[in-house]
Amino acid sequence: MRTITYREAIREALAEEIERDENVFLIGEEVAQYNGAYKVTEGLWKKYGDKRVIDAPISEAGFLGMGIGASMLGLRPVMELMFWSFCYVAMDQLMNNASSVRYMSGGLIHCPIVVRGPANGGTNVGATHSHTPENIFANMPGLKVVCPATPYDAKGLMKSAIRDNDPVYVMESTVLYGQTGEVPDNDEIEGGELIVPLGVADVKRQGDDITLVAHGRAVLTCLEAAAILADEHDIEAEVVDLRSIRPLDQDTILESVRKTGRAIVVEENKPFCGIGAQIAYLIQHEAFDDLDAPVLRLSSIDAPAIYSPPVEKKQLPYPSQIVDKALSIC
Amino acid sequence: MRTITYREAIREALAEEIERDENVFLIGEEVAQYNGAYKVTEGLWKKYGDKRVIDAPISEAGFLGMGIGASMLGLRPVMELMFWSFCYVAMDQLMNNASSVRYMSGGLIHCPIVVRGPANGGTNVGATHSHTPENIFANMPGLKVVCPATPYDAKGLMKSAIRDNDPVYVMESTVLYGQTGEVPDNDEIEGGELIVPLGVADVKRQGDDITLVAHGRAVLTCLEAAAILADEHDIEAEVVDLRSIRPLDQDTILESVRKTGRAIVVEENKPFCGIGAQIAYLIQHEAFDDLDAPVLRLSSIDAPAIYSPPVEKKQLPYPSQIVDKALSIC
Amino acid sequence: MATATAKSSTGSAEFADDPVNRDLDTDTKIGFYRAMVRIRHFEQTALKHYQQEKMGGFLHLYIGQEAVAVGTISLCGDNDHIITAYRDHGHALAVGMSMEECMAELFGKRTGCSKGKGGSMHFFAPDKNYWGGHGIVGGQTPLGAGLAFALKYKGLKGACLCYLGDGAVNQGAYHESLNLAALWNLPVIYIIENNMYSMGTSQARSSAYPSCLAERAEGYGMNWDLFNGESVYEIRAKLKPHLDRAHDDHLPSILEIATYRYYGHSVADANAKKYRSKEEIEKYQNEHDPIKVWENILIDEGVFEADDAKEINRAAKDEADASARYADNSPLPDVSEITDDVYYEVDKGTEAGRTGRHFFND
Amino acid sequence: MATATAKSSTGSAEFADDPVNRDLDTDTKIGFYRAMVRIRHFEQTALKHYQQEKMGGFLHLYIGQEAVAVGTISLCGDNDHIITAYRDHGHALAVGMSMEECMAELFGKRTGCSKGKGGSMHFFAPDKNYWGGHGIVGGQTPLGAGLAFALKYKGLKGACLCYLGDGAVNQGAYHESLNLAALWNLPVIYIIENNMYSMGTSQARSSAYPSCLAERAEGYGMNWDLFNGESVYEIRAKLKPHLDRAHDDHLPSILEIATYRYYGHSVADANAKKYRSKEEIEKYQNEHDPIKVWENILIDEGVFEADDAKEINRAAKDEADASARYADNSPLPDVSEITDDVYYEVDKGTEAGRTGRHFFND
Ligand SMILES: Cc1ncc(C[n+]2csc(CCOP(=O)(O)OP(=O)(O)O)c2C)c(N)n1
Ligand SMILES: Cc1ncc(C[n+]2csc(CCOP(=O)(O)OP(=O)(O)O)c2C)c(N)n1
Ligand SMILES: [Mg+2]
Ligand SMILES: [Mg+2]
Repeated sequence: MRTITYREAIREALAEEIERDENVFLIGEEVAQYNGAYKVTEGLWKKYGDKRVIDAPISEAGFLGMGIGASMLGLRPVMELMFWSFCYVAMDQLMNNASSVRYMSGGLIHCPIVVRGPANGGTNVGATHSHTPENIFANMPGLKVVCPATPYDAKGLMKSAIRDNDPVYVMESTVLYGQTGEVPDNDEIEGGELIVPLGVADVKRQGDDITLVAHGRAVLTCLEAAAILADEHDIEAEVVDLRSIRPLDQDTILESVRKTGRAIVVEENKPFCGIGAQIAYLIQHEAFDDLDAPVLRLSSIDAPAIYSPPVEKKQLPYPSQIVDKALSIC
Repeated sequence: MRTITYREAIREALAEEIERDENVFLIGEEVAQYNGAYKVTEGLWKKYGDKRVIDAPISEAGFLGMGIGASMLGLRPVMELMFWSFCYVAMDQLMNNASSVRYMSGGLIHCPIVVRGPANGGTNVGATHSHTPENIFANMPGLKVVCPATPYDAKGLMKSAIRDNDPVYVMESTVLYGQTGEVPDNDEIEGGELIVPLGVADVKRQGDDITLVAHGRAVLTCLEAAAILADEHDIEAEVVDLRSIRPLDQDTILESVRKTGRAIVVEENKPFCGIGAQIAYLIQHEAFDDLDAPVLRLSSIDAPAIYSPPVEKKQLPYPSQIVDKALSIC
Repeated sequence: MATATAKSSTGSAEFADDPVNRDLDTDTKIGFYRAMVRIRHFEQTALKHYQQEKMGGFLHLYIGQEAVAVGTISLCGDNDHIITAYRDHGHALAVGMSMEECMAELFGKRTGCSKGKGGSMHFFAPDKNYWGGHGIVGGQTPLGAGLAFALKYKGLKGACLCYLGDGAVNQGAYHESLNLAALWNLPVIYIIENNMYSMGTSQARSSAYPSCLAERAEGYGMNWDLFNGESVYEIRAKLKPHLDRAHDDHLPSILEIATYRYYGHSVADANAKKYRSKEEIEKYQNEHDPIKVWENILIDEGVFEADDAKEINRAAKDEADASARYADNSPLPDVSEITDDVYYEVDKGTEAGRTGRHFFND
Repeated sequence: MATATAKSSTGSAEFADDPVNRDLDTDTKIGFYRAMVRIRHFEQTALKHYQQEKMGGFLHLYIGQEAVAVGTISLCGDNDHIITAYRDHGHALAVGMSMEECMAELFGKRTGCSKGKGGSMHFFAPDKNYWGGHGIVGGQTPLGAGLAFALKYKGLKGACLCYLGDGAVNQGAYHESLNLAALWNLPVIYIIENNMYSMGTSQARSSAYPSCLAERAEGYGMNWDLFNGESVYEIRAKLKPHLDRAHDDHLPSILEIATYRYYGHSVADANAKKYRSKEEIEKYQNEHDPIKVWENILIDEGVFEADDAKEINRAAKDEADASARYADNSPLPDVSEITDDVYYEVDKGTEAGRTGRHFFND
């Protein structure tokens, strides 16, 4: 199989979907002529032109709302937020119009949009640029939230997101853009296309002793921790990558926890009402009698993102913390 | 003691704080000449004039941001959102500037603002007007979130919020505005003022069999359910009113659960990553061995708020649902 | 760029000869009358039932502004689309929605246009190019630009009429929409229905402006106009060139139409008579009422007689009453239907709708 | 209302005789030179250390725009306040912040002006009336209105200078701020530092406008001006009447100042030479560089000689180097300090800070 970057994987998904469906177009700040602030859309404007790849002014409420309106008439905009952190200036469009126009119209209107961009800390860009709003959007029924951790998933999930007829918010990571991974060529795949459905978690590592549940970059952190646990402590951790936050693959989580009896939810989200809280609630609710210990979680340290580069590293979960937590209940 | 409405209780708090501190002023849409969309500020403009009670254009990002800027220079704006549902058009000001200006300045700048207004469903105003964003704001470190359930608490918490030197978001309820309750006259109180500190929960009903944790109007629903449980099922429920979501009085919750061994978190919040998830996580984490059953929760039905008046009643938690849940684990 | 005169009750006649008006046939002219009258009776009937607690939430009445929706929408063709704010009953009936589906929506019934899920602020009829009904002030303005964008993207010759209030012009999303519309030449016409108040706040207390609100268009190099909204003739005449430019050259515009609402901001607005004088309201009703203005024009022109007008009113009232009976007799949505219409994929039972958990009740 | 000429490299001299300039003493004039030179050397030194990975995140250089911060802030008195966006080093030094605290902030050190918590985009010095340093485009514009509001509320004679970029004018919050400022007469002066690009997007590709961006002020009945930002004299002369009106009558303005940035949008902007031609950049550097322009003026006036200028440059470079050593040798914040500076009440150990749980680590 080929090895490509997470960035390239997303780009392939975008290009394939632009070619497949004439209603698909990309819009966002600097996505066209500049090739994208993080080069995800590199080359696409050159290839597909002004109609399909559009540079927007710094007017997130304006152009995201515009995309929502256009989607009501059948277009399928894929809209880049240069950072998901900028969602707050467009929050009404994202939280009200996109989520509820279908509901408030009794199902008459659909909103097949994708909003995508990076949502992560860890790059020293400070409090206002390091938000991870997956919990906020997943709280709102009508929305779907996806957080791919690998190039394979990034490509497959993006294609599903674009074909989905509901609003899907894809949260990528600037830290992951350069990571490489195996992604099959289309002609290696049955059906000729890489599709990863929303709502299906992926067990990224098998293990019997403890379950680590994560999404996005935290999945890689968990895999590192799992390697240490196995090597140094003879503990086999199973790593469940949620991939999509809503819809959520609850069954895969529970199956794992029923086997291991222990769980830690690891996230780069802030802790209060974060994804970890929700998953922990679910696990104790659905698998109370299978639990040998309380469900633990590890989130980013509960403060706005600090700038100081060496210190910010410690604000986000790192492997030895997971190891310590695991040892405390294994 | 006097009996006054929740609305009057808030109004008293506002008036007292305007009189106490010349830096306190009110601003919001229709708060002055119109006396407030829900009459909370009735009479205040007449009494305190243009300087202290200000009508704003429909520019939430503008006037809330303006208040934040003014607070940096020492003013103490109390800003009304006609509905908290309109926070999304001002979300960047509320989530970035208010929460993080202190942090990003290394503690040099303070932001002593209060943003207040109703945040509730149940009045048939549909999806866009029925948001309960307490979980969203409490997720962000730097912010404080308060949800009073009674006139007494509404007055006391509002005064604490205005004196607090951090941004405090007070979420009231249009359903509660007309509810009455006992609120002492100032001359009945030692110190001459009613102050309810943030971060202190209130056990609104004692009981040994099960703990019901709630905030805002759900507290009243729990009290009704507790009465039914006692009358009809001989179950004594303890009702813990969180009052403030962040800071959170974890000790009072845990003390209760350690006694009862069972807990249901009841909220009008949406379930995914809502307050219920966070409290349930906390309880199972801190009191795992004291639990005789999984922590349950009851949230509003997971869809945008429906309009249809008789049906919306059923979208929000009601007493018999709590009773049924309680019976399932007692 | 604009004629800055408004509220001139006499000006109407001069527009009768405008090319867009002069060839109107009798049926069409009477049709405009009927359309306005139907809006008024629909709302008066709704109000009565609101007071009888047959509905809840807000009820923002359009009464007094009828000529704006009827006049502007009368020029719309197959590829012209409509979107507005929460004061949306007038536009809904003007695009051809039935009183029954609208009234049933107000009653919160399953037979409502939005199955009782949207209520007064959220009427929709995509099949009639009507995209609602939106509750957040200014929130519909980027959607309007988006409808226009989609028309242009698809190569259709059409425009979007996007209505907003005089108070809504101070929302950030509107400003962003104006810049996008002007920058990209999107065929959207923003129509400010200036009824002089946003709730209890007069225009002068909420907006800073040079001569009028539409003039802010200048800052984006956009076309604009300001005119009186009491006469269907004038509205049509003044809209036409902007609609043509939108159709032919994808040019956006802002049109500010002076109008007035007779009732409070919404039915719950107990102050409706405090922030405006009784005289102000009565002057409007007596001298500028769009239905009376049109009725007089039609009588003057000999198109119909006073009795015909009465008959049309009676029929509209009957229709409204019947719609209320229909609404009253319709079933409520079932509680189990609360989670329908949230996700397309779940509703349609697609593979994507069956994969993973979508709802978290429990 | 405005002189719509910009980028005229010759116009500078005529402003030397303006009342605001004509009595400037030698030290003050040299002080302006030193201030600009210090900004440039500070940033060049920062850039070097950025490339050596002594810092992370963004680094938006102000080089090329120095006269704007120095010229405008030179007119500020005790009750005038400053707030800007993320391209904030120039304003920080111009208000009197030390290179050490600024450089240490870039290095993420505890001795930084924000204790290493804010980084390049978040310099603050409330004691010098400097309110940052804000990362969200346009997000500072309501704060600027708020500072002005507070001045007026307190009865102080002062103004807020609120800077933003040419790309920021299309944010909704800015529009809302303009309306508030004009409606309530808030003494805020919005200064658009128009460097012709928002990242890689030229003004023409991001904004629709009549003659310029400041002209949008007309839509709010506000004063405005457009002028060249390469000469300190011109900037001072053109700002003065607006500052006076803010001080005397609480009147807001928009001033658009034509300028240019030499480097990329931020250091990470690999495209900096793709969306602009080499010629464009060089023409600017050769003909319009604000430091050279001012140096030439001072030499022409006989205020100093070329050698003095060199000496000032050398001293600034030394100061910058020393600040980098200081920064390098300073301690990092401790991990335990991550949760400091979140809540005032917790930091100060007040009763409110000790009641209830504030942090949820675990
Ligand atoms: C963002 C937002 N802020 C406030 C409101 C509450 N609100 C609803 S209508 C309204 C007044 C709007 O006035 P205008 O735009 O003039 O329209 P009109 O009601 O006169 O038709 C207000 C303040 C809202 N729905 N959305
Ligand atoms: C709301 C928001 N959207 C996007 C960005 C990313 N961004 C940062 S600076 C910038 C360009 C701003 O250009 P301009 O206003 O001209 O200022 P300049 O950088 O030229 O000083 C962009 C798009 C942001 N920080 N905030
Ligand atoms: Mg109005
Ligand atoms: Mg710029």
